[in-house]
Amino acid sequence: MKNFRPKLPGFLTGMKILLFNMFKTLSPFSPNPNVNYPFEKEIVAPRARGVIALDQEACTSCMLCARQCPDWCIYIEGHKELQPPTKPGGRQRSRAVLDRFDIDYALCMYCGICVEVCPFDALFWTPEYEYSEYNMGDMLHDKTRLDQWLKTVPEIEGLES
Amino acid sequence: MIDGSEILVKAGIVLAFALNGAVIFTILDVKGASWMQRRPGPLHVGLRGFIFPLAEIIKFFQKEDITPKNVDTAVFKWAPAYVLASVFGLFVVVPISPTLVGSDLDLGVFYLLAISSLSTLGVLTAGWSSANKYSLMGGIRAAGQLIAYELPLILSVVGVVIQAETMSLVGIVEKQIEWGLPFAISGQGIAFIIFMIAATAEMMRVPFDMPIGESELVSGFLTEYSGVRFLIFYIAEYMNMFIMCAIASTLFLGGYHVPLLPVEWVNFYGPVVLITKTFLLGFILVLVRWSFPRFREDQLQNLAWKILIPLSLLNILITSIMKVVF
Amino acid sequence: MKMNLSNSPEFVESLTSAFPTLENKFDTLKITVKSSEWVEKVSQLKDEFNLTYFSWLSAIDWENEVSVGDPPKEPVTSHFEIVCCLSDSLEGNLVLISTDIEKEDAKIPSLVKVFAGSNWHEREAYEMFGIEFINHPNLTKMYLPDDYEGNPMLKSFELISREVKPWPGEVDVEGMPDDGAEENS
Amino acid sequence: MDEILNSGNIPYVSEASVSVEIETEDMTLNIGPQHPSTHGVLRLVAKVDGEKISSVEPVLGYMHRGYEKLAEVRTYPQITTLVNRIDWVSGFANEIPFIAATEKLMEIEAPERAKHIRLILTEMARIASHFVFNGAYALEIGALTPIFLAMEDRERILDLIESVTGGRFHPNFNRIGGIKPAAGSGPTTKKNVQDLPSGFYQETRDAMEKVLEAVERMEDLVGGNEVFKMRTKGVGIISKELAEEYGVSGPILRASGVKFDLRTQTDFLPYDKFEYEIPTGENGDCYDRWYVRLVEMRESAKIILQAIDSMPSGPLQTKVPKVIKVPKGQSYVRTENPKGEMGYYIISEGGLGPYRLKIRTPSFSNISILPVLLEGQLLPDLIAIMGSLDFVLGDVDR
Repeated sequence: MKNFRPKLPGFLTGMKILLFNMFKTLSPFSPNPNVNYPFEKEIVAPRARGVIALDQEACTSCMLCARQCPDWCIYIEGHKELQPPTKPGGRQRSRAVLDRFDIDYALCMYCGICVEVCPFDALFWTPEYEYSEYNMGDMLHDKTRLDQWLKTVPEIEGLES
Repeated sequence: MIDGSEILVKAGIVLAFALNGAVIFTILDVKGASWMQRRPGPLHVGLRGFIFPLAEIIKFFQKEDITPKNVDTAVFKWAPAYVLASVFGLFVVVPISPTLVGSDLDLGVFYLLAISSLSTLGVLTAGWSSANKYSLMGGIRAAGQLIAYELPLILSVVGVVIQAETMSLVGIVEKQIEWGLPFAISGQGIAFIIFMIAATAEMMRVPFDMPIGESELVSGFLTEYSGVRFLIFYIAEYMNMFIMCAIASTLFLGGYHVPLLPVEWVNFYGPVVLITKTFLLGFILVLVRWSFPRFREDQLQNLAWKILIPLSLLNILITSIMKVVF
Repeated sequence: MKMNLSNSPEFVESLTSAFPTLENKFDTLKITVKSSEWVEKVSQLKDEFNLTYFSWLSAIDWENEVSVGDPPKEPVTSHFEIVCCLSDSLEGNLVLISTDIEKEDAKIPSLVKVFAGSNWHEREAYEMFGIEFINHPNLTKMYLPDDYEGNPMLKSFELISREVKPWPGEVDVEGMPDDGAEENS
Repeated sequence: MDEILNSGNIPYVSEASVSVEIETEDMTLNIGPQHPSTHGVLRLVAKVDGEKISSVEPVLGYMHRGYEKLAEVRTYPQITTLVNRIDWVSGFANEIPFIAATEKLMEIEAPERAKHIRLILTEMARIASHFVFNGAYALEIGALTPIFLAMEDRERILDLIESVTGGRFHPNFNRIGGIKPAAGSGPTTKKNVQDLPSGFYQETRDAMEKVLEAVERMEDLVGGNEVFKMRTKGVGIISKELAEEYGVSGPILRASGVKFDLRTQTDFLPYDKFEYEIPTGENGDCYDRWYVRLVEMRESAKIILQAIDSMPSGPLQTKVPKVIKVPKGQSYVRTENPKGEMGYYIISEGGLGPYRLKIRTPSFSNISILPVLLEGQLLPDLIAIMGSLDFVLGDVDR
């Protein structure tokens, strides 16, 4: 059908496209490509790398993520503590307890090396993206704040064949 | 003896009519553009964004009006005034209905074309005086373009004047009522197209917006202006668009008359008809603005001198021959 | 799509005959030539082997004591190695040609006569390594501000930001609080 | 109408010259770092005689981040995350040559499925990058609408990339030896395999249909317009010899008539399994460069559709040691980045990171012809020619 239509001069086809666009935007049936941000929120892909969540119990402060981070933006301090023996009469075992675990999101480039390298499942990605601050200092999230992000971690979704 | 109050009242009406026209055409341009580009356009101002020109006017009033240091201050400060004056002057003559007109000069068309060439002066002085290489280039480009497109503008109107045998705008519309058909259909079709192209060039709208070519000259002669002076340029641009569409519909599309409607009530439906015609032309200009790229200035000059002027001369020739024959 | 893999065998033979020093490891052809015949060898490659496409030119700073990254495996005499990559824009054969110059007053004739495109690449090498290119049209700084002294890509040029900020990985988990029995009050 | 318009206008040198030779001195015009159409922070010091440019001297370095120095203090996995920030418009396509060079040095090969996924994401990056070019180039010539339509279509492609890799611009999805196998290396995250999410095939097919529609609409809206043709035909002609001598690559070289596409050379991506044709232009002017990129978008969409149908199953990454040490050796690999030929020359001494990494970026050589090309052009032509070279400053300054 396309080549049947007499070829309109170039600029008229351009105007025709614009006119159809205008009716498409005004008609309530066609999907609206824009998201009216402050009022409607965009649904982000579950795998989106928004922010890193920390599970404090799982973290044994093994410092792997701090060493692998290319931007040097993870700061960890921990100390060892004696644990009550698991079996009665067993030896008291020492366990490393986390004092400080800060991620400086002003430096972080969201590459995800720390989440991949962590052998104890302490770090997860969450598609949360609304944590901007007015001054750069607040971009340093301490471990309690990172723990709050844990609630927004999406569960593992289905995969293609 | 003309008493002062009548003039004041008329000036007030013309001012209100012009400002409203500019505001409505800003809405048409910006909202129309956003719908054409699949986006909602200004939304949060009020009434779903339709009173945003009001917000702009207030915004520009509270903005600081900077006059850069080594600028030729006197000329720099008065440049917007020339452009606004030239556009205001045009409103006097356009008839909304046979009685509702600023003053029905019998040299109407001659007055129109004389006043409209004053804006070239304003644009050139703005570009020249704001001591910035980009505005200088914008100003000189504007001068070249506006002068080049004065000629086709005038020559295309000469055809209409010959056919209507009068220069007064009300007379031209009466002639079209008498002929039954607006001039654009009866004989002046080419002149209408030439007039519209030349008017777009006068308004420096997109296919001809070399002087404010944002991607090259940042914003041409407007670069150094801010605050109220930029607002004056901004409103003058849209007022110019409104009045050019009004003149085009008066000269070519039958002014305040539609062929089928009875002539007696012309005083009542006259303004509505003229406004709708102006809106139609305005919408076409908006459509053209958002679908065309920009001419290079030597192509622009070629278009004016090598195509539009010969065509309009040809049109005058044909009209005068037809005048003699009928 | 027909796959015409680069460096077809007969091209490699014709190269090895002309350039004995050719090595073909990790399917990258690399020829090393003496620095005296640098321009002449490059133009020979351009004319005889139809390698008319100038891909890039850069330099490598071979150094033993290194203030950035880790030093080379076996000790190496400290010198500059200039590498130029040429290719042919139809079959896609790709050849690296390199030469060594000593570091003190590093001088090498410029290739601008043979390939006009090498102008910017040589300016970059001049700025980053301090290598002098003889009769180069305008050998000036390209990236760095004019008053910047020192050549950043030299191995001796250390990264200050890394000295100023301590490495977060340094900190280790402190020992048990009651290592010594006496202070667990 | 075109011939009358252009009759007085010699194709590439405009004829608007002053007849009587008044002794005028050139004005130096700084098309400075902050300028609406220099694609980032490039500064051109142009000597301008009225509107005609007598000489142009680009000043670079406003975006120099020192990638080659950074690479010397980083390990190989860290460089893969760093490297897609060079040409941020086509994020995924930058990682491929570096990963291929490392895999060649370590003599390992990515599994079939990983190669297919890499190919699909590279072609998506190409479509996204060409969409940005299409919209931005029309904006520079003066048409204000195509940029919005291009951005809207590009949004679908970026959502697809985000649903697979997690990042829109910087996917970080390539690992040495394949693609990112799992979300982490802990007991539970190891099971969270990062294969393609469910429903990906159907979404991609719909997106590719929309891309083909968008390409056709862009051709009518932008290419069909007579004013666009007048502004770009015969402007900024790059001859074959000039292009080859300056190392110009990619769509610009093909627009000058050289039928050379690096995709036929890449043996580590399965391009040989798919049917696609390589568009070339005749006389290498701005219009041909615009047209070649438009057709390339259509070809990429076709490749993706074929790749989706013939997607093999299998592992995502081969056996790779936990700490990656690359044996001593040198290797140079180049691939067809949307902007041209992008290559990495890795000189490794067997350490954790490379001893020296040379990054060959397409835009650096592409704009090295600007001083030669812009002699005697008009100012609006300078903007049109620079726009048609489609460069990104991150690529130029590294």
